[in-house]
Amino acid sequence: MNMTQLPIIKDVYGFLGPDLMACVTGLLLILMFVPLNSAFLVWVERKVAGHIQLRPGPMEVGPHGILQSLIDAVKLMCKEMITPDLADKYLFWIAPCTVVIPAIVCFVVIPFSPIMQVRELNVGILLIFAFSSISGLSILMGGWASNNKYSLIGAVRAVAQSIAYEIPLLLSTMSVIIMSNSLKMSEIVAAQSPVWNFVWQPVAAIIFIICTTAETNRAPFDLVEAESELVSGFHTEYTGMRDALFFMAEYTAMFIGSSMAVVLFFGGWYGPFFSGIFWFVLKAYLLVFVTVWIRWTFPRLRFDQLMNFAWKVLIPISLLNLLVTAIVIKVL
Amino acid sequence: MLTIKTIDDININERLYQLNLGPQHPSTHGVLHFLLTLDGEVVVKAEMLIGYTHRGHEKMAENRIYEQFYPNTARMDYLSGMIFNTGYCETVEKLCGIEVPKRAQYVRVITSELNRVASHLLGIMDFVMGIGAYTPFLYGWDDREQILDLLETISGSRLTYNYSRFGGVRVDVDQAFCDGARRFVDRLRGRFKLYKDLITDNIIFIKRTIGVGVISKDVALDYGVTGPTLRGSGVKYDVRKNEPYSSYQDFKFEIPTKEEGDCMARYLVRMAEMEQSLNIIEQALDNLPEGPVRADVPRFITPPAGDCYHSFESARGAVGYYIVSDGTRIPYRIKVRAPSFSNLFVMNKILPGHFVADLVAIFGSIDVTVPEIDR
Amino acid sequence: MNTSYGFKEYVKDIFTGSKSLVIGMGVTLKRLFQPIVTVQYPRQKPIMTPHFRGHIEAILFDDNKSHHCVACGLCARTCPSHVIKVQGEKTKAGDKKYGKKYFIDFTKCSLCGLCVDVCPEKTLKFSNEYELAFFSRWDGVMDLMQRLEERK
Amino acid sequence: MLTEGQKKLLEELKNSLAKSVSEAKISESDYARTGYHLEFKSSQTGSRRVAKEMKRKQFNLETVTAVDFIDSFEIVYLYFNYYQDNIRVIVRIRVPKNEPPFTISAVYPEAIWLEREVYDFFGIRFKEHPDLRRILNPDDAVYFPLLKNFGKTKITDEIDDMIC
Repeated sequence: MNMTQLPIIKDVYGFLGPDLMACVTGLLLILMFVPLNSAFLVWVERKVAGHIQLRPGPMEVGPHGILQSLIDAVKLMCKEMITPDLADKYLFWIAPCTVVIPAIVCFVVIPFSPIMQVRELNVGILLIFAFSSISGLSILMGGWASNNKYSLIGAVRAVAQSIAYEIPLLLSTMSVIIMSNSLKMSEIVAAQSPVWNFVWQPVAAIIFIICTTAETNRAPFDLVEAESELVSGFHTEYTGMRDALFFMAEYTAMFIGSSMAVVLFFGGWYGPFFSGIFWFVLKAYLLVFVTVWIRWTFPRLRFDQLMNFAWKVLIPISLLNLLVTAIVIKVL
Repeated sequence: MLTIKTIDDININERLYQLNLGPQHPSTHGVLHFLLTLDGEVVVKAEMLIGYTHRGHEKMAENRIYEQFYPNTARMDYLSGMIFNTGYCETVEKLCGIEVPKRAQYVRVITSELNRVASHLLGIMDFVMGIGAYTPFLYGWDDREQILDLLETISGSRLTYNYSRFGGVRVDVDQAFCDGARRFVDRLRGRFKLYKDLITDNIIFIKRTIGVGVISKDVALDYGVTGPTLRGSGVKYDVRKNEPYSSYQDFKFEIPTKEEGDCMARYLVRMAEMEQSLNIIEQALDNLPEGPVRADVPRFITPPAGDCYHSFESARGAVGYYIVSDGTRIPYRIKVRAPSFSNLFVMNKILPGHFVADLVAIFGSIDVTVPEIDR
Repeated sequence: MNTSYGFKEYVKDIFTGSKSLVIGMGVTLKRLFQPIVTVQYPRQKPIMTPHFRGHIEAILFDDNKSHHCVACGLCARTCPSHVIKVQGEKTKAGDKKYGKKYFIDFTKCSLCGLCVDVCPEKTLKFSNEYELAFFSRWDGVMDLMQRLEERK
Repeated sequence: MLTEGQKKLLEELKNSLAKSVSEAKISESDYARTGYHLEFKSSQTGSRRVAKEMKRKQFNLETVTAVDFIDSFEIVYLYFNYYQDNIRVIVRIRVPKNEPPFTISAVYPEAIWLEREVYDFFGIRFKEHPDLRRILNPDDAVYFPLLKNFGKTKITDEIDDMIC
């Protein structure tokens, strides 16, 4: 049955037009997908960590503990949200709210398949970079407002880190954009129909993955919440659902970073036999698995080494890569 | 007009702030309190506040007979309880002039070395976890678990063994234990490659540890540092070689030393020491003499009046028991020289100028146990 | 940190570093597919070794179908935590004393095993029980003689 | 059992120690029984002079402790030389309860904490100590736990009588 034949929907449809209708349904889907996805990723993380460490991970709730993170979410919702006495109350309250905004907004432009994209923007990549920078702001707000020295150190580290790593991130993205000549997500994917960009741009891809790991504050770049130094960094003072929101934002950012990498380097929805969405989600989750795998293998860098790594290794290499790409494209 | 301030014009005290690292903090194993004065993230001054787990073992000793003080010794350093127990027994035996059967001495060596390996594994893995790698930590615990299982089969306990007794050991070892120990030696030898791949060669680990927390030879000697920390600074001192006790003179083993004195050197010394311990265990198992495991000692010991100092090597350094006896069943005074106490104090000297993140690494590489410091 | 850090070292560091990281990731990936080593405790129960030190227990001897305790009180005296109380009784005048009640406050016991060592009649042993959680502190106070009766 | 080097070093030590602290009593002791080779006894003075002498001879401070003999304290310093000959020297300084000795922390920095510990438990205020505060006990404690009369009540005396 065609949806538009129902009278009420027909009215709304006629009034708002097909475009906005798609936006509303898409946003609702995103709002459903974001928490479930992060719950699933928490479970994946714990499972992978467990099996790497030769233990089973969560096993109690549901088959192989798959419902564990949902139960955890229920527990977190029941917990009291403590605001420290000397904290800046408003900023302390706003920070976890703002941190989820980029997590939701960025999904709007991600092309899961040729048809499954909420909104096609011709500056899609720019939008994602712009909004994901907000998370740095909210981390700073949360850390500052907590009025805790550990939180403050964590927040300051977060800002320095996100500034440093955004440069090689953008530079490595730049070389792909030069190749595909567009900022539109779907066109970038379409440009790699026979051969993935990864084949032409392996260096940029590796730099991109390293930088997204750093941008999302994952180990070995998790200095923001380095638990052996800073207890838990910027969210030391957060409890209950506010803490969970930070977690949700982190895991969603991880997924967004992986999907970006899939779009830019790993051929988006292209793949044999199955539909586009299957391949896209599979590739994204594989990349998420790689970040989880990295986290449970390596030690953490020290802060000055982290900065050195960004400025002395990643930025020169990505600049060089960009230069070579530009020359090659010009010459060919 | 813009006046440019030089570094000297800035009042440094305005920029400093204090940070309480501990007493409850994930990386101060146990309850240790660092009061740090920081400039940004760089430590300017560090002060260690200890005593949160002070239980008054030395006072307790003055109110109980020699046998009753025995379980306390393992509670001081819970990670090398076997060594502490054995050392206490040896001190009292020295004081009373009790001759311990050869087999008991060998069994003590085997169990002590197993305990040392367990303690080193935990120390190294805690250090690595402080740097941020969580997985090697659990691999190390997997190996350590084998030792604990092994020691449980003879002593019946996993941490506070209470296995040695005055004049020998409580239970004789059986064939199953010897086989298990041999299996463990083979297993751990095979695992060193894993640790090399995962930790020693890792570029992040190398960058985090080389040149960090350098304890020079002179500083180490002045501050009374002992154990792997001292050997990491290039001093060849091991009580097992210098003053052999409990038949350590019968075994061939090396004292690994490193000249650098940084975190990496201490880590490598511990790794090499584990290999040497495995050698000792193997030799002791090969030459395990027959005979009784316990000398004939009275039920309650009454040492002659006098005093006695006995030094032995725990996993953290040279421990000393100084016992003053007044000829009764109750010791007049027992003083424990805790190696961690001196090893920790040296951090006062070397911390300034390092990052907070380095503090965790240095603290992990020195490997102290807080209950031993606090006693 | 290192002042003499030339371009050669810089390039070399990048390559050896990446190689070491890849090796490390290989190690963990291999472990990912290995069987787990932990014991799933409430479902799988470990078997205790014969020397396991639980709380103490009176031994049931075959010759008199009971324990050999003579209530000498050595165990009570040697206990570092003073948690043992023994009460003896004589069956009839002039007969040997035997232990009627033997209380141990297990919550304060430090499991040193000195009482087992010191017992002249060798009537004490360690039990093999390890699930020793109680709902109240008084549940930790147990009468060994009564437990012996129950075991008979 | 003593090697040649040990004998030589012991002789040297005896001479130099006797020279620096004239009123002291120096005697060799049975290492196998007591764990130290040389015993140095003095009343009241000489801790710093001995420490300097020991430092010159490349000895290391193992520990500093005190024993409370009701009427006086005995401060015990243990020195050990592991560079060459494995000689352990025990230095006992008898001091009256009201007259503490000088600190040796200027010679051996390790002694800063060790003497703090001795102060913490015995109330011996080392003269010229740079940082004499409580270390293991609470900062506001008013007692010195390892004094023999601390915590003695009728009941503890009875228990002592019972177990002795």
